[in-house]
Amino acid sequence: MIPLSHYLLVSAILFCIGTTGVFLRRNVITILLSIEIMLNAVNLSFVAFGRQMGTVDGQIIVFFVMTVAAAEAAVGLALVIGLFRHRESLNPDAFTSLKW
Amino acid sequence: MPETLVFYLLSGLAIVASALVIGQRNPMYSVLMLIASFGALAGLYIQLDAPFVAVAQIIIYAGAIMVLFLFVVMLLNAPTEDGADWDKAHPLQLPAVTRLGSMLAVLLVIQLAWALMEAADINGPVAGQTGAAAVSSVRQLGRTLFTDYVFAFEATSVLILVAMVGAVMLARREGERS
Amino acid sequence: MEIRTLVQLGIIGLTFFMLINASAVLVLAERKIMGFMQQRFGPYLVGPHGLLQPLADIIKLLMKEELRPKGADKWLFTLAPVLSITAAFAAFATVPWGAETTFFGLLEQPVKLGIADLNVGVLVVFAITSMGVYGIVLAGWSSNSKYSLFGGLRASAQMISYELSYATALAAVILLSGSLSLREVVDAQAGTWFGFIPRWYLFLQPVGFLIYMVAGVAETNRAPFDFPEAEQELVAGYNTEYSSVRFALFPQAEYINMTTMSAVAADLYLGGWHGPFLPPEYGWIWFLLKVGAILFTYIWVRWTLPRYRYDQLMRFGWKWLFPAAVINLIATAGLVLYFNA
Amino acid sequence: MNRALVLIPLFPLLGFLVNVSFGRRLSKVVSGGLASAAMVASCAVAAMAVWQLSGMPVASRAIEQTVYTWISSGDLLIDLTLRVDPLSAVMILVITGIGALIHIYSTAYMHDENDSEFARYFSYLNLFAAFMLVLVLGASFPVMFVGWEGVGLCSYLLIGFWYKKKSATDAGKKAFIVNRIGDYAFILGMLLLFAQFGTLDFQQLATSISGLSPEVGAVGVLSLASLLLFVGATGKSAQIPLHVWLPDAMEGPTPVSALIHAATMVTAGVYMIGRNAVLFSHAPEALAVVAVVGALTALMAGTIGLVQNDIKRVLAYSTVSQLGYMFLAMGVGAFGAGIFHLYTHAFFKALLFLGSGAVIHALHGQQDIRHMGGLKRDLPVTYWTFLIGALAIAGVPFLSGFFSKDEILYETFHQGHVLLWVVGALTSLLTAVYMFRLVFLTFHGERAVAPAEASEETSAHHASSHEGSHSTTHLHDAPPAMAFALIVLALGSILAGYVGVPHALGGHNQLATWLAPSFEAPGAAIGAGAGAVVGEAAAGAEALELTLMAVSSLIALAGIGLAAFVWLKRRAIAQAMADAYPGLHRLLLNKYYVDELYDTAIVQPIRIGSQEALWRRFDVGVIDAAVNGTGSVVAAGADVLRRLQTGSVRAYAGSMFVGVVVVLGYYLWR
Repeated sequence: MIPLSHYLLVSAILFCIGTTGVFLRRNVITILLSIEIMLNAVNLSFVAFGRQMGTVDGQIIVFFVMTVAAAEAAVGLALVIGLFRHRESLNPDAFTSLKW
Repeated sequence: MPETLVFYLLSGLAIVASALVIGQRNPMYSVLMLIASFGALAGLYIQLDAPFVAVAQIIIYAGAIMVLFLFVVMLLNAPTEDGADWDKAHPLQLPAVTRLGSMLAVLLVIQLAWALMEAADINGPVAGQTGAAAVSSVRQLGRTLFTDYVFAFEATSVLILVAMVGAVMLARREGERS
Repeated sequence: MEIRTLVQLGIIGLTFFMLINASAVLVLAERKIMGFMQQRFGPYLVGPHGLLQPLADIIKLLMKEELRPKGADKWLFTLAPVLSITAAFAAFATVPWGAETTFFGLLEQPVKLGIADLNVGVLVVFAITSMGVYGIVLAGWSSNSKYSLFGGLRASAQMISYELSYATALAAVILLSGSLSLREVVDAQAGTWFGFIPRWYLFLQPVGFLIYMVAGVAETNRAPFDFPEAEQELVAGYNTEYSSVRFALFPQAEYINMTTMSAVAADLYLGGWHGPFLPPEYGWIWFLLKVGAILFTYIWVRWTLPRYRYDQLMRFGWKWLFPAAVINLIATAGLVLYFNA
Repeated sequence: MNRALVLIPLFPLLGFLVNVSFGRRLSKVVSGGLASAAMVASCAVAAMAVWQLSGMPVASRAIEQTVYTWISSGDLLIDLTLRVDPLSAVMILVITGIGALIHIYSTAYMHDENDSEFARYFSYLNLFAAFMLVLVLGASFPVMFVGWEGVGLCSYLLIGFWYKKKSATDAGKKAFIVNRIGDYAFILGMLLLFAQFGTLDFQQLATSISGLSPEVGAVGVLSLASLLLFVGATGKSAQIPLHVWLPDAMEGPTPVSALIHAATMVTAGVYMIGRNAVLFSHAPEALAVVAVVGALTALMAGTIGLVQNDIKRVLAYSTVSQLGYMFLAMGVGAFGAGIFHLYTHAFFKALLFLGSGAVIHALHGQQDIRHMGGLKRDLPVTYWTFLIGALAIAGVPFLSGFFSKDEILYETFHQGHVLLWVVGALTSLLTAVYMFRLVFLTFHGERAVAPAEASEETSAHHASSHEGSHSTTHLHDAPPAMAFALIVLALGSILAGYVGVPHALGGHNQLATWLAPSFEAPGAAIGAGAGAVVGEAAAGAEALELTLMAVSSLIALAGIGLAAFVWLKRRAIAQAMADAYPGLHRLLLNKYYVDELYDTAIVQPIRIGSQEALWRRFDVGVIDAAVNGTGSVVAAGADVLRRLQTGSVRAYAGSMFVGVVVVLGYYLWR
């Protein structure tokens, strides 16, 4: 049998990967993807914990996370398209005009 | 034993795929790798007696969200990101900043590891106390979702609606009507 | 290795074999029917009445040279057809096509005709079919040609748009049967009303069935929704640049998808293998008949209706089909609530 | 029936809702008809209710309906309860009956308004009726207070109906503010009673009060409460010192003056005192105050009425003085008599107002009686009905006014308040005089067309937005709808009195006996209280009563004769008298300078105080400064903080990252 700790470890690793991606990549789309990775890492630990406690709550939280992810993807991608129309680039550092 | 083997295979696949998502510059490949990682995660969910979540993972993430990403990547004809020379001057590229960042990253990893150490009774088998039936029944899932979490559910629906409208408004060109 | 496992393997092999043949048969059938609808014979040279035509086609395709355009993405260009055919086959995995049988006492425990029986079977079918789009999209993108690219774009948008209506129609049926397992859905349709009307969900879900069919046509990229490969606009859409075996895989995947769609429709709406006059052991005959009828409808529709414009497709999908599906779902839920309470 | 009680106020309310929501789109016929229909319907229901009530045993004559629990907090539990007892029975009949008539009249009178104005008018009118009915049906102070405030609101809205006319809006505001003063006292009295007795339901109050001994010669809680309530009554019923709003209220459309400012609303105060008869009769000192104030008001208003020249103002002052009469009756403990007069007065005063309305309508807004005269020929219906009204109010024998007024005077005398009786008699003389001055100046003699009439007319014309191009020579009499109302009311003012024929004239004064239980604590022995004094004492005092009747009839006739002599024969005399006593004349003409007094004593100080101290100093100096200060502080802070917004997504992400690390670290270190 696989102990809970293994699942948590996997989820932790995935989360770190996602975080790294957010910081290292210079492409908005990839950054969004990295955020998806982080979300999924969290989902995994939710499901694992839920299984551990024998309740379905964990899975339900996962559904909510998925919904939020879907919304986030829709808006985020719409933003990406809009940005790409203005500056012919996807580099987040190209969109720094919104400051003091 | 097969179960453990499957677990290691799937989690390995998930980790490698995720690493590749951020490991190369072509967003197309990133998307595909992410899909692969999602597939592996779905497998893990099945191992955790959550078949419904697994299927939802495939349908929603792989089937819808990722297609959306793919669509956008193709629509913008995915320029592979411009090289590092662009932002030599960027403040975030200053050595001090990068050093601080890497230090923080190491710190986070340590903290996560520590947290895993701290957490109690996580070394027992995950499917220990309760039978699979308790968590795998879709009926049970639905009942809980529509009783205990009904408010959250409704709120989420509103969220979706808002997101939809927002996406439509954002994505259409200026001066374009309907 | 006891006999039961052997039988199971046999069933799997049989299903696989049937699916492969289905594509071949459908090619022929399509051409024949098209011929008749256009006042001509269709293929009739190869074999009696041109029955061996599919064979000839396959041989021809295998003999062709494999081309890969310059600047195409090596891996994805190869991966794409494999993906689509795999998805096509995998989708059928949870579709039951016959009642439980002991093969006339050959087994002491009855086996279920069908590969796997998951308690979320419907969703699995849905999930895997929704994966099918990747093959097309990747083919479109990887072959580095504007026609293919547009084909892929259209495919992805079309898929996302019509999956909604498709899933919503499914949900209504699931509400009625109260189960996500296809086999239970089918068994819920056994028997008749008043002794002569079969208890098919077709009669409880006429709107749902229509929506399912339309969405199914769109999902399988068949005319009048065959935008990814609209000959008149994009040379051949996503598979413009393909040739030989890789090319062959796409139409095959398309035909298998059709078959899966029809099989699921037969299970969900037409009572699967339940039907009069035949003992349950022979229920699969009913199943084949129903699937055949639906497939015929597919082909019929294709050669009857002209192709829409793309904006019309989107407007129809979002402004008519999806609302209709949602209303249908709500109405069904209300009725179920009313009659169960 | 006790289920359908709520319908009585509900019908007009529905009418209001419909008219206020869709009135803009409805044609005049529909909206007006709807409103009138609502009133008729509720009138029918009221009649049924009263019929059922009369069938009940005398001891327990009350129909109750608890609509729902309105307020429930701590030991304060207020149900929205409606109750019909003999007293409120009379009231609802008067309100719905006369209200319906006036609605019908208005359909003709307001016909020159455009559709939306028309609908607005009727929606207000219906709303008023609804609130008035709530007022009289309410079984407890709070419910009554809702109606009390509601009718105040409606009267404000209707006085200022022609809101384009500044005088109208001013009058509306004046009415509202003056009423506020009274309402404030009313609330205080209400709370005092609640603090004392822990309940606000009328019956329970009456029961618990009747247990106490009357506060003779002492001013205790009961007297205090009574006085406070009475102040409220003076506000609503235009008694000294809060009478000033009623004459100005004549800026509103005439039917409104008839319904609200003569027949129903202004009598609310009288009704309220009758409703709390037990309370008041336990506070004789307060009662004395009531009586004196009533008498004084009657006299003062009568004197003012002598010299006014605006037809509606004369009627307004006569209303004030008649109300004074009612309060006089209440004050001497003759509650039955007071309500009786209220009831008859509703008829003939409504009649008079509608008549004057007909005149004004005929003259396209001309209201100055000096420019009238000789209308007898052109407006026969109006003339005769108006005449009947005048006779009735003057107290000519065997018309309704005669019975009620005489009962009051008799009661006053009989209770031993001779002085008050003298005042009352004097007032009735004045009443006769000014009423017939009005009649003669308006309808008899020659039509005195003022030189400036044309211009005046057009101005008044536009002000009251009357359409139509009638020549001043040919006038048209009241149109059918108006005539109908006039005639019905005329019959009413003749016959209404006969429900209260005193025993002295061989009648049985049914009204008094009918009302008696309402002035008792529930279950008390009938005939022990003020209301039934008539019934008992009459036997002994018939002789006295007859003589008094003779006297007052003589007074009335004398007044009419005097008026006839002066204004038919020798108009010069009036002028001569005015010149003889210019001071007195001016004093009366300016209504004893009460308005001016209030203005200098109260309004100006408040205005100056608030302008100088509150606005210039406090508002600008303190509040605005605080607000602006906050703003500038925030701005200054933002100037510093906004530097953090680099606009670089990854910088933001980095800050989040730092936050995560810190928080996680904190939880781990613990």
